Amino acid sequence: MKVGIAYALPQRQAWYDVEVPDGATVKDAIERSGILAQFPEIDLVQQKVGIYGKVSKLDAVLNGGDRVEIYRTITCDPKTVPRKAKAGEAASEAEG
Amino acid sequence: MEAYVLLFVSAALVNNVILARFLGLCSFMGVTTRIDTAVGMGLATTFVITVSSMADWAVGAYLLEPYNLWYLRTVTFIMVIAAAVQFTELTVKKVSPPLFQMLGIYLPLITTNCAVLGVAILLVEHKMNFIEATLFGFASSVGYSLVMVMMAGLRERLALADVPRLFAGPPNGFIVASLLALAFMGFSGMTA
Amino acid sequence: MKKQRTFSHGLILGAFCLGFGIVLAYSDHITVDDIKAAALQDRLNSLGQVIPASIHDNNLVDDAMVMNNQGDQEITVYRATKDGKVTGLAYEIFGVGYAGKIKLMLGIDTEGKVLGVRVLAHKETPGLGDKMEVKKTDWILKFDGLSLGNPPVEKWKVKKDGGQFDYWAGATITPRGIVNAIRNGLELFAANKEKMMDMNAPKAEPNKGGH
Amino acid sequence: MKLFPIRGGIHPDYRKELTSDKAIAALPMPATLYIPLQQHIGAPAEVLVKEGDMVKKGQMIARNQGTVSASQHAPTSGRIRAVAEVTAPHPSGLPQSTIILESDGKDEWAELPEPITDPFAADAHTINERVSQSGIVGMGGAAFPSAIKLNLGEQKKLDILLLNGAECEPYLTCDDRVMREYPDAIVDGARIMAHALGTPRVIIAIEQNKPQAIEIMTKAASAFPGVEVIGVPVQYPMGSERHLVQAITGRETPARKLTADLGVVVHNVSTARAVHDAVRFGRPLVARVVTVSGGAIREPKNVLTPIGASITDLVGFCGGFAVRPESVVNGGPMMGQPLPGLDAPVVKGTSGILALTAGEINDNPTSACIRCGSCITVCPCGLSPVDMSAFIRKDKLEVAAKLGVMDCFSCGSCSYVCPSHIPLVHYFNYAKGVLNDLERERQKNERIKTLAEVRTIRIEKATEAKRAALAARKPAADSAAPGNAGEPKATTEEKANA
Amino acid sequence: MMMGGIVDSSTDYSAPALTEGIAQVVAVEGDMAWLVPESGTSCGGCSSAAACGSKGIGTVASRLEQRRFQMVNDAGLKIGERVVVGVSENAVLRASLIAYAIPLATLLVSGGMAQWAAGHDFITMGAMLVGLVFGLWLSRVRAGQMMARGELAPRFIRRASMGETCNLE
Amino acid sequence: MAQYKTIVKDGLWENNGVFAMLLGLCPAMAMTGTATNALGMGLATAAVMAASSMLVGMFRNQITQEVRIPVFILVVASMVTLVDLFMNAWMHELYKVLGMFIPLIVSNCLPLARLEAFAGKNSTLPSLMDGLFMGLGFTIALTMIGAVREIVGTGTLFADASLLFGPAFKVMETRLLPEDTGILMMILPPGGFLVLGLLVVGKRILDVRAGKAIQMGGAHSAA
Amino acid sequence: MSITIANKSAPFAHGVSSVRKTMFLVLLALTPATLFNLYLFGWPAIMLFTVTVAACLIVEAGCLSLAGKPVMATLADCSALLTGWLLAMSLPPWAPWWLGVIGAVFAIAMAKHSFGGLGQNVFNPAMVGRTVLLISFPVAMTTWIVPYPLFSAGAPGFIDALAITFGGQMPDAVSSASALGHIKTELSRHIPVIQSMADVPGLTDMLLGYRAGSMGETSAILILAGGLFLMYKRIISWHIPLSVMGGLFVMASIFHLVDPAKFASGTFHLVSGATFLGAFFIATDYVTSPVTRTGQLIFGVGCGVLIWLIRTFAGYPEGVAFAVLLMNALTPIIDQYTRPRAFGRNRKGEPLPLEKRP
Amino acid sequence: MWIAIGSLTVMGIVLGALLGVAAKFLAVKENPLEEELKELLPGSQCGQCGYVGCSQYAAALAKGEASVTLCTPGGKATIEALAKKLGVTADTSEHEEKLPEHAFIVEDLCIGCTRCIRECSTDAIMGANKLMHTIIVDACHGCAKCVKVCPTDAIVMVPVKVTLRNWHWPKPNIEQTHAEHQAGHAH
Repeated sequence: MKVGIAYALPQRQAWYDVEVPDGATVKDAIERSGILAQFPEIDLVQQKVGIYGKVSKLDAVLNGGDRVEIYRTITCDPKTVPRKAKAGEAASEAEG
Repeated sequence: MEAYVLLFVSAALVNNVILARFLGLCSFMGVTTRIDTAVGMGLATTFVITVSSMADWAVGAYLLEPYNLWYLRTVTFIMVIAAAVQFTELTVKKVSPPLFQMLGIYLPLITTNCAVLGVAILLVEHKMNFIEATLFGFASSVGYSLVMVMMAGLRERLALADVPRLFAGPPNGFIVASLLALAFMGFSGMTA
Repeated sequence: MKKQRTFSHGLILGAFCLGFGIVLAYSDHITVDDIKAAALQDRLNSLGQVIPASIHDNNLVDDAMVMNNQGDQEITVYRATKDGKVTGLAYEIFGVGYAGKIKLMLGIDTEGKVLGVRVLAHKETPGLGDKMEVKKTDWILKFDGLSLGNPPVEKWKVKKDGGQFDYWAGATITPRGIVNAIRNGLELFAANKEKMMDMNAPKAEPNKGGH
Repeated sequence: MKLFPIRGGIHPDYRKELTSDKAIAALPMPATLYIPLQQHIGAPAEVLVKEGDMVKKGQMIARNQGTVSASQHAPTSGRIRAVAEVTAPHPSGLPQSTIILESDGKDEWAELPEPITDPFAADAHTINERVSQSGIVGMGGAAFPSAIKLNLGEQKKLDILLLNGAECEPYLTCDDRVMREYPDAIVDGARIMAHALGTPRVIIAIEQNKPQAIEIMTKAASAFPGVEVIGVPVQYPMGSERHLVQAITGRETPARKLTADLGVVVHNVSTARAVHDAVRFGRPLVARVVTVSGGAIREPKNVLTPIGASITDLVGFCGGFAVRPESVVNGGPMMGQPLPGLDAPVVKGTSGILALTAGEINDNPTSACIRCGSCITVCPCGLSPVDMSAFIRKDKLEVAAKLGVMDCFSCGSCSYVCPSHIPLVHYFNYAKGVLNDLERERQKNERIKTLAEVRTIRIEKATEAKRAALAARKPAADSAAPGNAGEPKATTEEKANA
Repeated sequence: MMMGGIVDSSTDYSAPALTEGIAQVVAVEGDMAWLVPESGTSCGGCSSAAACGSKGIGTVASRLEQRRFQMVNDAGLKIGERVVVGVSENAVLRASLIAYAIPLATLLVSGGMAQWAAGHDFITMGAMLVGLVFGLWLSRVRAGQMMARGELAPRFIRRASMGETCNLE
Repeated sequence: MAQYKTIVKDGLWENNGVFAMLLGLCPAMAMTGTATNALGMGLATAAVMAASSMLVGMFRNQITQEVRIPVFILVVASMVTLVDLFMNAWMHELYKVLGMFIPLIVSNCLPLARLEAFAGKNSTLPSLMDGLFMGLGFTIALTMIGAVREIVGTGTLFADASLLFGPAFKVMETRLLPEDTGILMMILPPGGFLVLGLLVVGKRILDVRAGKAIQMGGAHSAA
Repeated sequence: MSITIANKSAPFAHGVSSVRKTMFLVLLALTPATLFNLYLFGWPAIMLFTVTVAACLIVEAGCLSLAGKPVMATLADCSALLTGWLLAMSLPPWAPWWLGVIGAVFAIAMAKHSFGGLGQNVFNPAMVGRTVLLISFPVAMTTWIVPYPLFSAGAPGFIDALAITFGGQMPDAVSSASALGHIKTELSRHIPVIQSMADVPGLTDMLLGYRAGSMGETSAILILAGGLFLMYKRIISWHIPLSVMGGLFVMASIFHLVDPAKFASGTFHLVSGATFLGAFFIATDYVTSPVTRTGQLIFGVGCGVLIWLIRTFAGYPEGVAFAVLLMNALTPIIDQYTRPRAFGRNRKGEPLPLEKRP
Repeated sequence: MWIAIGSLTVMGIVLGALLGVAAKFLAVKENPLEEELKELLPGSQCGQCGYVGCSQYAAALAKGEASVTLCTPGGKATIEALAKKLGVTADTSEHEEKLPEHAFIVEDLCIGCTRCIRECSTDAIMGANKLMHTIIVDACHGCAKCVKVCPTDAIVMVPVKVTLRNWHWPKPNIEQTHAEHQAGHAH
């Protein structure tokens, strides 16, 4: 089955398709993709991984078509970040 | 034989439907932006004119003349033409739907092409016999197609020219037509 | 349902045709006499230019006959009579011009003398080859009174060809064609004088020609 | 040997005498070298060094990455100052990733791979590997990684290795000089390549305006029966791969096919020499001969230049500018690229640096096309530049594409002859760029559409699954509130975030 | 150095013929499928429709009617499926030659021959009618032949993938 | 009332059938060798247009979509026949000149286009007005073309007007240039195209002066 | 060191050709024939020539300034000069001045600038000018005179010339028919060509130019020399001239063989009228003739055949101008269907098949 | 007279019937216009046109209720295609071809709220709750919907960068060359 592997830096992103056997785990897919060689800085112990925006474990079993994502942590403190003006917020709230 | 050659040359070149008789100018100005479109229109018109001039002749000879109904010629001819176009439309469709799909759009334009009616009226005015009428219809439409294709070629070229803004579009088309008519003046006197 | 629609199209169109058919037929009915009269008047006008009114008392169109000319074309010969005697003839003659046939009406008296010639139709270039129209120049009037013997046959040519007739600048073909046509017309008369003057010959239908 | 005519072409003013009789001079090692990561067609190389590293001459400092790529080596020994963005030798003047190397003045060789003592006994793979390791690219100007072309023998049955010594561009004499000074190295390199490719014949084609080169090369080749030297007519662009093949074999390479499909592989003579060096001595490609010429150069000559030397250094070595040049060109005057400045480095594909005066360029203002048809007569590709440029001018690029603008290889013959001085090639380059953009955009749009559909399907499936789960749960707990159960979990998360 | 602008181009712009287009199956009748093309017409000739007073004829709906075409349904297409079809470039020219020139030629030739042989108007007319019918038959045959070769009518190339869009120009 | 004002303005100049919409070109070329012929032809067309527009406006609810075009053609053809008959009967001299072209009013695009665009959608009176003023605008255009061609070509203006319309029109006949000095080409086919082209340019210049955008192409803007 | 911004793509070399140089060489090639003719027809011809060329230049300048283009720079390309020159050479030498001026207006304003100026026109401007004049002023345009060389007895002096050119006082006695016109007129009186040929100048006179005709018609040999000079200079190729003359000669010869009484011989057609001028200087006009060699051959043969057709059957005795205009109208189509085959592709544009290698 | 009326009427009926037959022959079962229009739209359902998605916009277009110029991601090409399909003339002058853009996340402002991820119709944003979000440029088509929903203004639109890979020669400007040269002569 085919799954996607993605890692992204602001200036450079990688999103590969890899063929993995049924029942493969997130870790299997990451290793098979060779993405670690491209981005030596990836540290799977520290960095969280997930599938389509949902954090998951490294040994989670994959389904066909999944995109395995390797995340980075946020750099700011969410409490101090200035928010959009109220009106904008309301609008986006309504849309969401 | 020579008479037929002369009739042909006269109808196709010397008294060209478009350039000398000023018939079919709408399609001449409208459908000549691309060569293949002009060819398509030309061939369709050739077919319709030839067929309808035969039919018109027959209507004239067997209906209008015996019953002295010449005053109805305009009405009857235009209806015969409409029928001829409709006939062509259906036949082409029957013969090959893909052909129809490709050429269908030209046919409705032909009904209101004054070249078709003009040729019919002309062959009545000249009191032609059946053979002459057929040949005249055919030759006229060949002349029509020829000029359509020439014009299309010229306009394809001129689409790339830096025509002054005031002249761009129709005025330029008219000037080209004028020069084309000028060139065709060279044929004048060929049948005398 | 489809069939019905098909049928209704026919009916609508048919109804319009019927309506217009009636209107047109009626219009024809009310105009037909005037059109005939106009056509007749037209003919008389052109005949009047080549046959002076003074020499006849008949209706020229009534006493017409049909015969063939040298080129085997059917022409109508109009005859002027005074007191039952033929005083003049008029018929169409054809010349070859620069841009095609030139149709003229020739009027002659019983001796074969030209009473008048007028151009009926031509395709010559306006401003150049149309100087034979009486509106433009009086060139065509110079034929009045001439006949086959006057000038002699060999002088029935344009000056350029050694004849006696003027031609106008830039065009020789047109006058040459007209001179030839008139000469031929006179020769036709010379050859068929009896037949043309025979009032007992079958008469042409007065309103034939022109729809 | 019978030669075959090629279509069109021109006879420009060659001006090769400026440099052809001067021996190759070596450029003193500059203090700083700029080695771009991409000096070739394909993917850029991957950096192996970092700031402060000490490297030796010939040491690999960037590795080829992917199939079409080439590695880079240190042209001299020294210290890596930085890996930074530096102006590329490219008309855009855009920067690219470049390794900056400060020479330590010792020019010490690194430990090189073992020479292959008997290359003719070695298998093709070994030779290709060596060529690939040595970072050799086509040195005629196109800079296509040579190892890939040497691999063609595996896929196709090849008859001829054609060594291109035509050097049809005016001014350029670097290949001429290399042939005259290193004939044996070239012949040897060619034989090694032929061996790797499995071609029985080697033909070295040289334009007849280089009689000495022909003579010397003939002599060098005479010892080897499979190697022939052929003088080809002086006709620009004889050096174009496809045309040279046609002139030699009479066969026309079909569009979108390679000369290799006809059994002919073409390499440049200087490439052959580089292969010789790599195979016999293990030396990677770290320097090349560059013709520095043009009316604005005080002392035109051929210079052996380390890769990465800045053009300023090179021009300085040749006495600087005698007059202010109208244009400085990287490559020949016909197909070279204008340089935005002199800071850019010499790269592996730099065959010449020309500083041309206005008189040499003879550029006049453009006037209207008079449809003389000269461009059609001279076009070696049988195209109609007159029509193509007219369509491009009116932004009808698709028609120009139909007429074959993508088949144009920008040889410049049409622009050269155009009496109205219409920048025809510029039009075609523009059109090719836009058409490529469109192609890219089309590919991207298709991808995006698929992505959107994939996402829709995924979300539908998820909703479906949720509904199914709910339905399964419902009988079990039929007192659950029906309305709220289906609400996505994300909403709660979001609320938590806010 | 030619570094920029290398695109893995799958399009051979200069190659003639088959312009691809996408069509949708709107009906299946026996072994024939009816399709409606999704892109604009190739002729662009309707610009004069307004000029000639037949404006109504050129409206969107009616033009769509006319652009419906039929294709042998070898691929087992179903209603609603989208397929990629190819149309030969100079098809209009060829098509009009077949549809009009052939019947016209046979009509004139047979008429001419009859006139020369018999010299009677009625016989000539009859011969022309026969010639016309023969020509129509002939053009039907020709059209069939060319259609089979895909030179004339759009022919089925493949089913369109989900993301495939029509090539607009 | 404003509606009628627009109709009049559009018909006579703004949206002129010949200069702006480029319709009805055949008679605009063929019958404009002299201003007199042009005037005659224009008036005949105007009559046909007014009558047929009125009729279609009257019967627009009875005409179904499918038979629209044939009925329109039929209406125009009938009106043309009427004009043909009446002119033949009562204006015979004019008929002799225009005769061949009267039937061609049928396939003149202008009447049909107006039926299609206006009369088919409006009631009797506005339709009549539209037909009439479009027709008069057409007459004006034709007369202008004819006048230019006649003046430049032969040096006269409204020659033979008295012959065609009656002796009262003798006053219109003028000679502006001496005999035989015109540029003959103007009254020949090439002149027709040329003059029409130049007049369209002229209208554009006036439009530009009036601060309007150039109307690039009437019905076929692609050109 | 700052150098010019790279705003222009390669090549950075250019041949010596330029539009001005091309036009200049054509003018140079025309000069001998022109000088000879000016001598042959004396002062009136010189005046008409000057007026026509000047009118062309003035109209060009006017059109350029109306179009907002640089006037002097464009005038310097000599194209208007060449048009005027060719137009003057196609007029009867003693024609009145206004003929030249009207011709110039139509040639430059109508045929050239309404399309956007140099290179954009589709019809040959000089021939448009001539044709407009011919159909508008048939009398003036077909009034030929026998040569009155400058300073010879009976030749008009400067003052007489003023009267002829500007006063419209054409002496009556001197007019004469051109050879083609003469044969045409005679034929229409059913006088066989062989007989009427007796009245036209002999072959040598025709070649040398001592005969009535327009400036460009006479002196075939000098025109020929000019044409050969252009070929030598590679301004024109042999394709158009040879095919024009070939088409004309072959048609004329075939029909002459069939019926010598009705059809003049091929040689006569070649040396009479404006055949040489048309073949070498008019049909070869870059802008309005096809760009490919094959196209040029088709164009040339078409011109040749049409010249013969028009001379033989149509109303006008000389058909070069009409033939050229008619073929001009076909040029775009010829161009489209004679594009060269692209390298590595067949005529349709498909990539060539890969041949089986031995 | 009766013949006249009769023959005309018969002709009318026959022609009308013919037309009816033709109309029957050519009848279409459905109007596929909406589908066709939908295919011309980018299909990213971004909603910038003011309709819920591409299908709704297509439906509005087919009914003639919407202007063809509303689709921002589609750019000029889409507008022209729609205009061509519908036989209308679109004024594209106001819709100047924008340089292609993509979204970019300013990392110092991203709080990992995942709102943008849910908004993105092409999965071009990668990230998870309270983890860094990043735009995958290759998958972003610049609809800017994410910009609207970001609570912290962390997402901005930036033009697609010109690099050596996608740079190409600009269109030659002949007029300019000409003028420059003249200026050159003046010196």
